[in-house]
Amino acid sequence: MNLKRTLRVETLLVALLVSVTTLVLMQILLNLHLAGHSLGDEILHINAASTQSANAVTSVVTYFRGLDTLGEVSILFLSIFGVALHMPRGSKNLFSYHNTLLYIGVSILFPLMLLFGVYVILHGHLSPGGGFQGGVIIAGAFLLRFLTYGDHYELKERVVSLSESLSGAGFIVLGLLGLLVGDRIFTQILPLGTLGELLSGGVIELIYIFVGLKVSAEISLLAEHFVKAHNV
Amino acid sequence: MFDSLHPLITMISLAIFGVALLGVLVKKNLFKIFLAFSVAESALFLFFIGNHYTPGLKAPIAADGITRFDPAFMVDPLPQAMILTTIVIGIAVSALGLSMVIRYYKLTGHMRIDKMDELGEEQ
Amino acid sequence: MIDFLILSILLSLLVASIMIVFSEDLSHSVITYMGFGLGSTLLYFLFSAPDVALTEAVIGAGISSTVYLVALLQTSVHES
Amino acid sequence: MLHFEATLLGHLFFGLSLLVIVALLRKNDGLWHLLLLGSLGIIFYASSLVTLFIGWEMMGWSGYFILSKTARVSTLQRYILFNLGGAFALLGAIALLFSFMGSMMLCDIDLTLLPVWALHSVSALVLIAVFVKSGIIGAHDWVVDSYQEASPLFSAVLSAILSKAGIYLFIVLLLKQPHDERVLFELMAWLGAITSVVATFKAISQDEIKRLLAYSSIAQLGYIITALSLMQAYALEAALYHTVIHTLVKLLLFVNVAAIMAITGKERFSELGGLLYRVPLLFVLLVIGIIALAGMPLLGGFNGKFLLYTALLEEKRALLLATVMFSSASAFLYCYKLVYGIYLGQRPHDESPLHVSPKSYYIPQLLSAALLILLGFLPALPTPLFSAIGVEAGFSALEFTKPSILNSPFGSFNGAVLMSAFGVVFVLILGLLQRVHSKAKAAQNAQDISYCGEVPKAGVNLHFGYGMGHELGRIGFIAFILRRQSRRFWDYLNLIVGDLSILLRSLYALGTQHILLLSLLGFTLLLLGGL
Amino acid sequence: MSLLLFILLPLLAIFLMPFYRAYLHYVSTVLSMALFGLALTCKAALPLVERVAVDLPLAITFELSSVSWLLVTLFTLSMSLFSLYHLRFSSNKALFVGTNMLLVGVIGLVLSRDIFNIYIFFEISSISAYLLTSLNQDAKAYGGAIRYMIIGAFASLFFLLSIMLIYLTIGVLDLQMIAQRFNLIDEQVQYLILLSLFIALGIKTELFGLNFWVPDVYQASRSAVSGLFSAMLSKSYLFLLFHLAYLLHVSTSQMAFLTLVAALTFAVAEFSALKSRETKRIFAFSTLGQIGLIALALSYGDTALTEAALFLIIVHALAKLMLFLALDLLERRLGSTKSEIFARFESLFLMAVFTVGALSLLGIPPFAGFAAKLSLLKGLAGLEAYGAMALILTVSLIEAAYLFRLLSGFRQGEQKMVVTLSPLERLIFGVMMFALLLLGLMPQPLLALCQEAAQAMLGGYHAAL
Repeated sequence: MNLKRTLRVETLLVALLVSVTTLVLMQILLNLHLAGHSLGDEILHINAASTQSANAVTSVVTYFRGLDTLGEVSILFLSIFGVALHMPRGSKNLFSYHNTLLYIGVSILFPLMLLFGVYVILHGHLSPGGGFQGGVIIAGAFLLRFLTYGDHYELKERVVSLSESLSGAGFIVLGLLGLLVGDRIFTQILPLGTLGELLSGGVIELIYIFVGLKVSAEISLLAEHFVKAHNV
Repeated sequence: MFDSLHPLITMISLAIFGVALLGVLVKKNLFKIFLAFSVAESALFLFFIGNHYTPGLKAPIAADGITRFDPAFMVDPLPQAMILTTIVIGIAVSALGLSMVIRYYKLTGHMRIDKMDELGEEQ
Repeated sequence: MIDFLILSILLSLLVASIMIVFSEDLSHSVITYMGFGLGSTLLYFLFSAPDVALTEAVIGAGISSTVYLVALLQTSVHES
Repeated sequence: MLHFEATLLGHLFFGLSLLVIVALLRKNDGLWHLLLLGSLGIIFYASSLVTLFIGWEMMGWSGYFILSKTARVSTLQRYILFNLGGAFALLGAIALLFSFMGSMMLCDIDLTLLPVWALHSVSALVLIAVFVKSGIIGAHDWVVDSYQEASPLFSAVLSAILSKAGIYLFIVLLLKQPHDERVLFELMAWLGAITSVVATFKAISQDEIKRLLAYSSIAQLGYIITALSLMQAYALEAALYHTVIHTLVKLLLFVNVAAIMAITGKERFSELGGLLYRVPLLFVLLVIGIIALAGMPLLGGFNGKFLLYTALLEEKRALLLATVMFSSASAFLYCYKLVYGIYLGQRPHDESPLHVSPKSYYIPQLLSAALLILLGFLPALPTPLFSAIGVEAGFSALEFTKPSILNSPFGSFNGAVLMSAFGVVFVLILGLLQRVHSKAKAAQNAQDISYCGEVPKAGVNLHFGYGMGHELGRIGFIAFILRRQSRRFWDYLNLIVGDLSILLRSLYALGTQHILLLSLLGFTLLLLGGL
Repeated sequence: MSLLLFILLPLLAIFLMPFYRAYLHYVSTVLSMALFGLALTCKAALPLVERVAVDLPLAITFELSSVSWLLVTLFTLSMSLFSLYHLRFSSNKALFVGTNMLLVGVIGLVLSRDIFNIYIFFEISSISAYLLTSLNQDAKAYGGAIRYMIIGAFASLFFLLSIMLIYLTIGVLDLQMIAQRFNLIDEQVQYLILLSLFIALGIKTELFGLNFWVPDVYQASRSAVSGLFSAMLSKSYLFLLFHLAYLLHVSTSQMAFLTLVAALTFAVAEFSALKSRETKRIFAFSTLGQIGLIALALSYGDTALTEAALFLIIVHALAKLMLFLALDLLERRLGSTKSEIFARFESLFLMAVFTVGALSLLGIPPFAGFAAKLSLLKGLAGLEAYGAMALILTVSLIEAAYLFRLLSGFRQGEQKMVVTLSPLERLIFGVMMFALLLLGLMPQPLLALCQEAAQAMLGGYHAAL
């Protein structure tokens, strides 16, 4: 490290400011009185009754605050749309190794990862994980293929965009169905089932499937656009 | 051994936040700046999740013999859900930002924030 | 015991953050950032937040790595 | 939003506007002129402050768009900034009034209810609007350039009508002042008087005809402002009378000059001269105009001044009277320059062909000349209207027995008799001139007509009108006046504001990290300050 | 009928994009007009409150009060005009996604009553704004977008910090409930939360000290997009900032601080525009100035002034959108946005558009800006805030100087390019000009709506003072 360059006067002044800020923040936050009773406690109380989902975080993400998740998915969509716009897909893959060992390894790993991803999605209401995590795992499987298969492998654009589009629409339609069937948007419209079983949690399962599908499509697309970046 | 973990978590995560903020303010490389933002966000997450954790409390998941949801022995699920959402948003923003930086680099040949002078009165 | 574990991970995260921000070589920063992600995954897990931990893990493995490394490949490794 | 009410005052002002604008209406600017007329109608018939302000602003910007066809950008900027400055001052006064009166209606306004500071503020703000519109010295910068660069006919509108809106505004808003709080109006009286003196000398030293007329217009409005500031029955009578006369005179003069410019294509005294025998009718009309302008005891022009002097005498303002009389007397000089520079003397050497002036130029001139002559014969003819307006404003009614006699506590004169005598003399002089013309011969070189020690150069058109006013620069205090230019102050202000702007603008050129740094600094300081 | 339709319908349209790729401009137009119609039909049922999925305290609450109705109507109207203007161009995916997401974001910002949900919409609107800024895909656009993004990320850090503190100390996310328990928590933390919110929202609201990036971003974006930023984005944050301020009952001195900041925003921005030669930057400065003016009015927490401010929001959004759209038209034909272009085109209609827009911005009768400025001044006079009145009038003169300098460009220049407008463009601009004139001559109906909205917006704030 070149000390002279790193420790310029300006840098030192900024460091002083930042440390003052941090210290003041610390001084306030160290004496923080946490709320005795919070929304989360409320959720834990009614979770079993209203969702029958074994994973309380999942019920929050998909049911109590399903709208936030819809927003999150939209943001992901938006930024990956932006990535696709700014980095148009080229034909050349950045990683072209032609390594047979890797090739075989990935061929074996790919279905396993897909399966694992589907498992994580489907068990989102029972164990840690869910649509988002599972979706990324599935996309990871495709990423591995990009890394090994070189220029030849590409996603079928139509399939990706359709699954992305339909899953997003499905999420919204599910929300709107709540208005038609129940009395408000994003409400439970399916039987809740029993806590701890695969088919429980009502709409939670469905929402996570949609989210998983959408996230996997989007992240795969992101991976493809980054890996096959067109040289402008 | 400590009264509570919270002061430590608060102090160290704020320190990380400060370091990241310093990076945002003094580093001239756009890539570095986006990295620093990610670190700053992570520091906030650690602060938030850490402050909602009390040793001994379990994850809010009914499994492994736990069948009843009770705030007395489970941590608050809401912050976790919030952070989950925020992490995704954070990475989405970073990806978009980096794609812009890459494109900008290809257009101009640099990615230094102090050399970005395309805009202004004279242009 | 768990307190010490948390404390040591936190401290190493602090060190990692300093390295991320102040290393001159961008590839060092990125690799350290991945380590940072790993550390925070562990921490989330210790904080009884397995969902967040899983998310952080898959993001670190699946997205961050791709995005940051490709960005490095496409631009320049050195800071200036 | 719009509330209207018909008042005598409104009728008077709107009647004048209608006269001027209809007389000057042309096809190519018709729409804008009608908009202008409409906005004047809104002003003069408004019964609420908001309505009045709407008309005021519309007048400002419709004038801008007419002016924008001929004027330079800097002139346009000056026009709109001064006018908007006045308008915003008026808006401030309106808001202030509203905060105390709780009503926007003109009839609800009672200045006596205001606390002293508010009264002074309102008065000052309204006075700014009035001064800007009438071009009182200091705020006159826009007037001269705009008049000069406007199309000749629009200059007539500007001078004859738009400058009077300020007078109307004053009468409507400020005339009913509580008696003991009139400090500001002492200042106003003197500003008016000084304006008339300064503008008169400035007018004399101008070479462009329209600039001369512009300064003359400023000087005349100075009299009106002085009259208004006295807030007294005779003074109001004088102000209104002078307003009418000035409207007619400026209509006549500007159209006359417009005709000359249409005929010759020139607009400087140094390029004109000797047009008497080419366009004798224009000459006669101009003479009528300047007689009225100079306030010689005939042709209506004197009547307003007579009432003003009366008012000043009644108020025992000797010094003010002296100043007004001084400037009134000096006004003869530029009137003389106007006649001589254009019509008398000798045609310039580089004689370019003359165009035929369109007949339409004669109609407004004849009209206003006829009215001026009528007012000369019957000076007290409009006084019942003015008195009625005065009564509306709360002054005692003034008695005028016969239309032909204008009387005051200090004397009276019979217009009919005077005019008859004057008519005879005028015809005699005209005849004499006709005689002289047949014996006149052209000067062979410049030396023939130069004296006073001036050394003429070849190629310079020398006659009495040319260069007149230069010599004023040698008289101490007049030279002092002529050297002062408020423009320098405004230009300096412009410069300062521009520099400030560029300085402040550099904030918006800050680098990204500096912006973040500032935000963080703010955050930290506020955090430290608030704890 | 559900309030979420305002959010779900555009999102649905965006997600289903692959099915009508070639007709996006039509979809956008129909959608925004449908939403506008939907907003109009909601008027009778105000105020509407809707809770998503469950009941309080867990639910995310959406509220269509008179004030958010006013803003939603404004946003959908602006969006309709924007998409109508773009009907002439071919279907553009990026524009479609960006603008509709922006619409989702700003509508969400004014409807949502849940702080974390607001954060989501905060991010949606920011990211779509970054995307829209980079639409031109040249170095300029990316320079602006990256700059915007860094500053936006900074703002979102502070927003996150405040949300976390709120949840840590109060334990709820619903705004109403936060407001109820806000003064029970430690004063230092209260102050820290308010300050972080101020930094985060102040950056987005473009207040002085936090707004130095704005002209660059406007300059980097397409003119029409800048119009949307000006009409929708900054307005939604203005609402949010002051809604929170009223709701959390900030103290009188803190409100006075906001007044000061707003006055500085107004004065400094207007001064800075004076010598600028780049029309987009000039309009950006003017937007900043107007935002300062609106914030100034809102910072008094007075019904009459809030009414005036809401009126000004609407009028300014319309006028600025019109100006920016007209500038976009010129930019497409002449390839530049320097102020010299005003001397290089010939079109009576466009000249009228610019004139009406500028006069309305200036608050010159008979255009709508005057009615706004008048009610603003009346309100200030009612509060005896004479200093603010003097400031507004003085600075307006500066504003006049640069706007009229732009307008005076019309009459210079020799070789002029004749710009013809299509009938649709004439219709759009004609309607906007007519609206500005009509609102100027007959402001009472809208003012009445604004008054209702002002009472809804202030809520119980008055009682606290």
